[in-house]
Amino acid sequence: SGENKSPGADAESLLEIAVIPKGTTHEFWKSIHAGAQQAASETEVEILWKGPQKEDDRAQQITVVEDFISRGVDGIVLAPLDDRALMRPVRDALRERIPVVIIDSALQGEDFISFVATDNYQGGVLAGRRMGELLLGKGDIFMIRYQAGSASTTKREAGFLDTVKQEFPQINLLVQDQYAGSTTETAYQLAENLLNRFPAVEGIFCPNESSTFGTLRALQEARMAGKIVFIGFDSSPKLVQGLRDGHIQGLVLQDPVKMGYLGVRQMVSHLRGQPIEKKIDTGVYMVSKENMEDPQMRSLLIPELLK
Amino acid sequence: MKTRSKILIAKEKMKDKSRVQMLLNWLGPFLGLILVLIIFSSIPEVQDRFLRISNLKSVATQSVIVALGALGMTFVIISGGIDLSAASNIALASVITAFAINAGFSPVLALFFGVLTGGMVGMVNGALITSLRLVPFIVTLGMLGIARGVAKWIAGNQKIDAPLTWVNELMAKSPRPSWLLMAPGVWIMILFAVAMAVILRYSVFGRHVFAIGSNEATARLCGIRISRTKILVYTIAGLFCGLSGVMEFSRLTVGDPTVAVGLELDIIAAVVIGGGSLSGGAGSILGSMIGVFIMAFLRNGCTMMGWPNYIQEIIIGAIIVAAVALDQIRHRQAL
Amino acid sequence: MKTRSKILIAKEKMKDKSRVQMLLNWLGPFLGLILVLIIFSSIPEVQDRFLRISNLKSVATQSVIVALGALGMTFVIISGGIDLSAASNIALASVITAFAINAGFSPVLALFFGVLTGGMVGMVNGALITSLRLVPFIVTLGMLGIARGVAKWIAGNQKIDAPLTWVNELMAKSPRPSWLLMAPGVWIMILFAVAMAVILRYSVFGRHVFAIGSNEATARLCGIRISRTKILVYTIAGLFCGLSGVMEFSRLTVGDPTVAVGLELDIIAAVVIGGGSLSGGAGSILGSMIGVFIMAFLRNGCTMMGWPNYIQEIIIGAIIVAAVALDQIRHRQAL
Amino acid sequence: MMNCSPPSGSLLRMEHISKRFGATCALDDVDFDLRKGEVHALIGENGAGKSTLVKILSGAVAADQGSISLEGYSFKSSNPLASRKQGIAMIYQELNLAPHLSVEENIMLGREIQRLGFVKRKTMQEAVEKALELVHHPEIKSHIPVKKLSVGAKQIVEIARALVGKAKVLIMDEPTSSLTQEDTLRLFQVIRQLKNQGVSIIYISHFLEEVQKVADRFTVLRDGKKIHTGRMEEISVDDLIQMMVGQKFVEMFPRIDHEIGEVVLQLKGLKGKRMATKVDLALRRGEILGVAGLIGAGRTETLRTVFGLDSIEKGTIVVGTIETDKGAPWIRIGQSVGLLSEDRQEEGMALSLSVADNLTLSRFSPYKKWGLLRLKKRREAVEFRLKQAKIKAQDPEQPVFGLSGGNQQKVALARLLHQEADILLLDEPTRGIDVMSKSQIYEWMGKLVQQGKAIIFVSSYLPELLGVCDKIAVFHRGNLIDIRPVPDWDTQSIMTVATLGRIPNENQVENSDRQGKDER
Ligand SMILES: Nc1ncnc2c1ncn2[C@@H]1O[C@H](COP(=O)(O)OP(=O)(O)OP(=O)(O)O)[C@@H](O)[C@H]1O
Ligand SMILES: Nc1ncnc2c1ncn2[C@@H]1O[C@H](COP(=O)(O)OP(=O)(O)OP(=O)(O)O)[C@@H](O)[C@H]1O
Ligand SMILES: [Mg+2]
Ligand SMILES: [Mg+2]
Repeated sequence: SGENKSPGADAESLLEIAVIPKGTTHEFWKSIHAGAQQAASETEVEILWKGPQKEDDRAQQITVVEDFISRGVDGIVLAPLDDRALMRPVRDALRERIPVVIIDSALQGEDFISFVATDNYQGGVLAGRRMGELLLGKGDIFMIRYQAGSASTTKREAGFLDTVKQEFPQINLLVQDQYAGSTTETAYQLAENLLNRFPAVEGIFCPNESSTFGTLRALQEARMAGKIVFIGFDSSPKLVQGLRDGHIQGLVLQDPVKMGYLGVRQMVSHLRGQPIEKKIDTGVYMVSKENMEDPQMRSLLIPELLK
Repeated sequence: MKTRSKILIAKEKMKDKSRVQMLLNWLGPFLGLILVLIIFSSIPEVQDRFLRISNLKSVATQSVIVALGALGMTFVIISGGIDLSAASNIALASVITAFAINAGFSPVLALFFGVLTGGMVGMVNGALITSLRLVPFIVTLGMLGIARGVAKWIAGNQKIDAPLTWVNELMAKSPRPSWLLMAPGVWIMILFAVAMAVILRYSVFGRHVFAIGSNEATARLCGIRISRTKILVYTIAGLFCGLSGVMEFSRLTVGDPTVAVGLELDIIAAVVIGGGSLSGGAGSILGSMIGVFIMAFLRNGCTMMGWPNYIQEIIIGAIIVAAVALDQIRHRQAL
Repeated sequence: MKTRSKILIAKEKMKDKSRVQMLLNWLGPFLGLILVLIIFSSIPEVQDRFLRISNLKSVATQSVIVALGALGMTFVIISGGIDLSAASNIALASVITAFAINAGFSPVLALFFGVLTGGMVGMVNGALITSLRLVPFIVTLGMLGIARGVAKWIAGNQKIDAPLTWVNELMAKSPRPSWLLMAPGVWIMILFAVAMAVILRYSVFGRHVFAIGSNEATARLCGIRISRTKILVYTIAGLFCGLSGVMEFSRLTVGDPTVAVGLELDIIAAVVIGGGSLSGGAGSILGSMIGVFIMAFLRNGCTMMGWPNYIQEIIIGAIIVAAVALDQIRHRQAL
Repeated sequence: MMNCSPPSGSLLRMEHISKRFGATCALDDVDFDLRKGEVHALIGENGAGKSTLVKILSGAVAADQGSISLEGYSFKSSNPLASRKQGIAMIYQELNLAPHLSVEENIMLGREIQRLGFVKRKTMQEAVEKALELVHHPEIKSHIPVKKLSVGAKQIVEIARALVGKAKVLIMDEPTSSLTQEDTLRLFQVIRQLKNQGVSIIYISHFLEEVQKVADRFTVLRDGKKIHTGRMEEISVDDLIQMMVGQKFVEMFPRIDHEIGEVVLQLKGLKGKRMATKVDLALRRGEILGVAGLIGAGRTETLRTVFGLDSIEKGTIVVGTIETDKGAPWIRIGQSVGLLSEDRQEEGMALSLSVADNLTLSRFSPYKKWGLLRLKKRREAVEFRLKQAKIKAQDPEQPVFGLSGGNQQKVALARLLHQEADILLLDEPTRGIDVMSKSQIYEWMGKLVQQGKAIIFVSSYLPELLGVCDKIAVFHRGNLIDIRPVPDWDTQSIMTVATLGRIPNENQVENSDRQGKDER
């Protein structure tokens, strides 16, 4: 089953690389897709972009990996939903001599050729520091969690919590184990209900795009946006607008375009027999109203490729 | 003499009893809701906050989307059907509305398109169910996937950003002309609820819906045009989903194709909690609205309590069963 | 002479026709599945890969979880009920299994605990439905929340990592003793499918399940113990969810409380596609299994094609309707 | 309430039985006893409480008060299973079958012959075939689903079910309401056999001649109270009726003069989807056309095709002046045609809806104003109709399932009257209706045709056909064999045509005339 695996054996047919995100509808994954596409057009390979049908469903992601193995793609770039559950399908791929590059989140074991990701924990730490600084080290805050079982956001939440607890002991967490759920609407309702209960809150942190946006809407609706410190994660046009309006005091950004881009680049290099790096960190950044016009931050906030 | 006074006393007692009975009967449908309200109003931690006007307003606004969906679903369920595509339809309508506004249509037109899309999806449901004679479960399950897929397709798998217009004011908790007190969406919901309740109880169409759900063969025998009535029922359900989608867009200010996943179960649950029978022939608008508010207050109260989500899930699950069981016991006693 | 030969020819034709008819009848239930297989086998891009043994093995393994759930659900639906808690129950069982292995129990015991948990949840469903005389929709909707909440609670809102044991081999696509050819889980599924088909068709219990679903009042008047039978039905459904949960754990190698959200609709859909009637009295194990495979092959084919998810959603939605419509038309012709 | 030594011969004793449904008192301090090996008839008007009494015995309904003893032992029947274990079998008035299950599965339901939990199909099949043989209907195939059977065939299955078990007490609640005379006679043979085997039978029927022939003793109920128990030989039908209704009964078939006019409904070579062959038929204004035939003769199918419930395959229907080969119930109702279904449970009634809804379902127009119903006006109209038809209902808003079988049937009829149709298709309209009410229905029919309406009257009860019709058509295996004016028919000739499908020659008719007259 390895006939079309060796590079250059069949010059006519393009290399086929499956890129498997954790979901397909968040802005974050759109950026990864854009990066992957850029890499694909540069290196003249074909990418198959396909996530689990239900956002963040481990079992379905395993199914997608298996189905691409069945299809016999040349390589798989995978953002694993679970550092453990995806090990077996990745090993199955290896057995079929399909190389795997891991992006975004970690996978246990050594069955992949490269790991391209951000340090999510570090992202949480950045958010915690900004929160502490803006609140001058004291105040009542919420941390709204994303969804039970989601590894990357759990890390961000942990980074935030650890930082706040260690560096700003006078900050009081009113809420820290409420989950926003996977859609904007559920996040909106949660934030609304929480604000009704604790109208005197001074700071809020959300660990991903959908929860950030839902909370932003609730703040705007409650006429509290801009009056409290609100720190979110990831970017989308509405969030950029929020930042500009002063409704959001900070967004932790990753570089998803780069992540997607490098993930595919690494894979192609490997397939073409070129040397690759085993681990690449694409970095996290804190964007605020002050630095949002910096060219680098601008490109992170509004990835060109999305246009 | 003696017997006569006995009869009199018995009659007096009957009167008393019947007064209590009447009160209970009148309160009957509300029992579950009252239970939920009492529970949260008696927990010291939240009691002062729970019954505040502003919280009630929040709950009302949060309920609009499910409530509008439930209005149509009540008709569908009474007619013996089910509409699993409701939630997808809401998402599709919200995307269409955002898309239309973005494309430069006037907000009124956009709203109209959103509602119409919902209605069309519903009509297709109805047409497939009656023409292919398929069970509603299958047709609307298929439509669940199709509508969601189309929504994502149109939106390009993203949220559609649309400029703010007055449509977005529909679900503002603090409405612009402040004498409105509640979001316009809440008023719209109340208006439609009353209208649909009247239609269900007093219109010929409403009676036909009940008859079809109770016994389709009898309904046919009595000259009711089953196909036409059913298509109308699903179209109405679709139109309400469309309106609900517009409200969803209004609330989120973006058209989000992934919104409301799984909401169909909430909508159906609200109707069933409110006395709707999945085998048809029973249900009421008032009941469904109470069902909606039971669920909304439960969610609201649990969140305010700050309980972890898993506890919330457990408690909500338990109270749904308890509320319906209570209603059941009341009914049994009434017989 | 001439007429005679004509008659002979006519007779021959009749025979032919009846043979075709017989073939069609025999193939009947498989028509939908065949349709799906033909579609994907004729798309040049995947055709050579689609029908490969290794892909069939993948699909078989992927189907195990839904299939096991559908076995129990078939009984529930035939009895006129519904089990919305199936997917939550699967998640709970997977968490319990992982938890037990982590706690140092032997894999056999852990498996046993997982299945038992499922069975207990099912029994509680059945007991509530019969004792409180509530509709199954409400009870199992409540249980949907409760089981999911408990699963998250036990798992502490995280997935549970458990050391690898032979339990995890149950769903390995390339099983250890290679003469097994398919994952042990697939064999278990086949075994149970045959067993349950036999029970449904040939056992007294199976008949009673049909009778209850077809006409509960009649069943009661004929002296069938409704409560006992129903509790048994839900317990069986629960046990299969438990087993399915164990398989889910085996596949994921972790106990995940958030797994299988919304899977209950897939399971119910498989049963309904396979001819199960939500109003009870109709359904078969073979049909349900075909329903499971229709959905699994559809997903598999669409993924292999690399179509975007929204296209996949649309296509799956449309084909579900088409497959059932086909079946419907066949049935109508047979009448 | 112990009862240690029963009076001699008394197998079953019910004492001081009372039962209320809400405000309705269905039974009020009723005593009843049944001897070994007797046939005990239970008679009374619709809603008198007959079904309720026997349902208490079978465990389907729990009594509020009273005691039951069986063979001297106090016996509390809490559920059907307990009663069945005591050897009490029952044929319910409302057909009580699981539609998806086969004939065999239905008959053996709850008493499957099993080994290790698995059914012994063969053995059961034989038992079922034997039972069907006993009621002379071996042609009912034991493997077909019951929902495909006609109402008459279903009733046969129901009877067969009661026969397979070894019962001590067999309760039959209107077992012959959908049966033809032939089948009824066969049932009586079976009852006699059982009696000889020592089985005690409680027999409920509104056919008093039938009751008189088969029963040893009788008990009359009126408004939930026991009026009298006595020996059958010692009483006449007229006295029975007097006891039932508390007044003198005048005339069974009141003849009302009516004029027959032009053709209003014509079937031209009509063949429906489920009809065996083509049917030609004409119905005139002011005419009652009776239709006779055996079970499955195709009478119901013909009516359904005319009404548009089954699709037309060949031929046409002329309603008034409009000829058509298509139809749907709403079109027919628009043409002022109305149908009363023989199957009131599956098709005739929306059981969970109110009496008012059921009664007005086919015509809301009188109460409509701006698309909305004026419920008060409707309520008054319905109350009037209920009183007029002497329907025992507490309240127009009461769900129909709370009415007794006969009263449900009356609601179905009242709907047809309310619809004010010009052409009425009545399929077994008097099914389960008491003698007085029947006579009232015949009177209605007479008045309707007097007003220039036309009626097709399908019935399996020949005396009523002979009593009220102008013409009678006889079906045999889907074929319309013959139509003749009533004076040219008699019981015997109808039966001959219905069973053999041939028109007997004249002298045969005359010969059998006298025998035929006293069959029922
Ligand atoms: N389930 C019920 N709910 C309310 N009322 C009932 C119920 N069943 C019977 N009744 C009432 O009890 C009374 C007696 O009914 P029952 O069925 O015993 O009459 P019946 O003598 O069998 O009449 P029929 O000859 O019409 O069958 C009726 O007035 C009926 O309305
Ligand atoms: N004994 C039987 N076995 C199988 N099918 C039967 C039997 N009797 C009737 N049927 C079904 O009933 C249909 C014709 O019955 P139909 O109801 O038209 O007759 P009917 O004269 O009205 O008799 P009934 O008194 O039973 O209503 C047939 O097409 C057949 O499907
Ligand atoms: Mg009765
Ligand atoms: Mg008939």
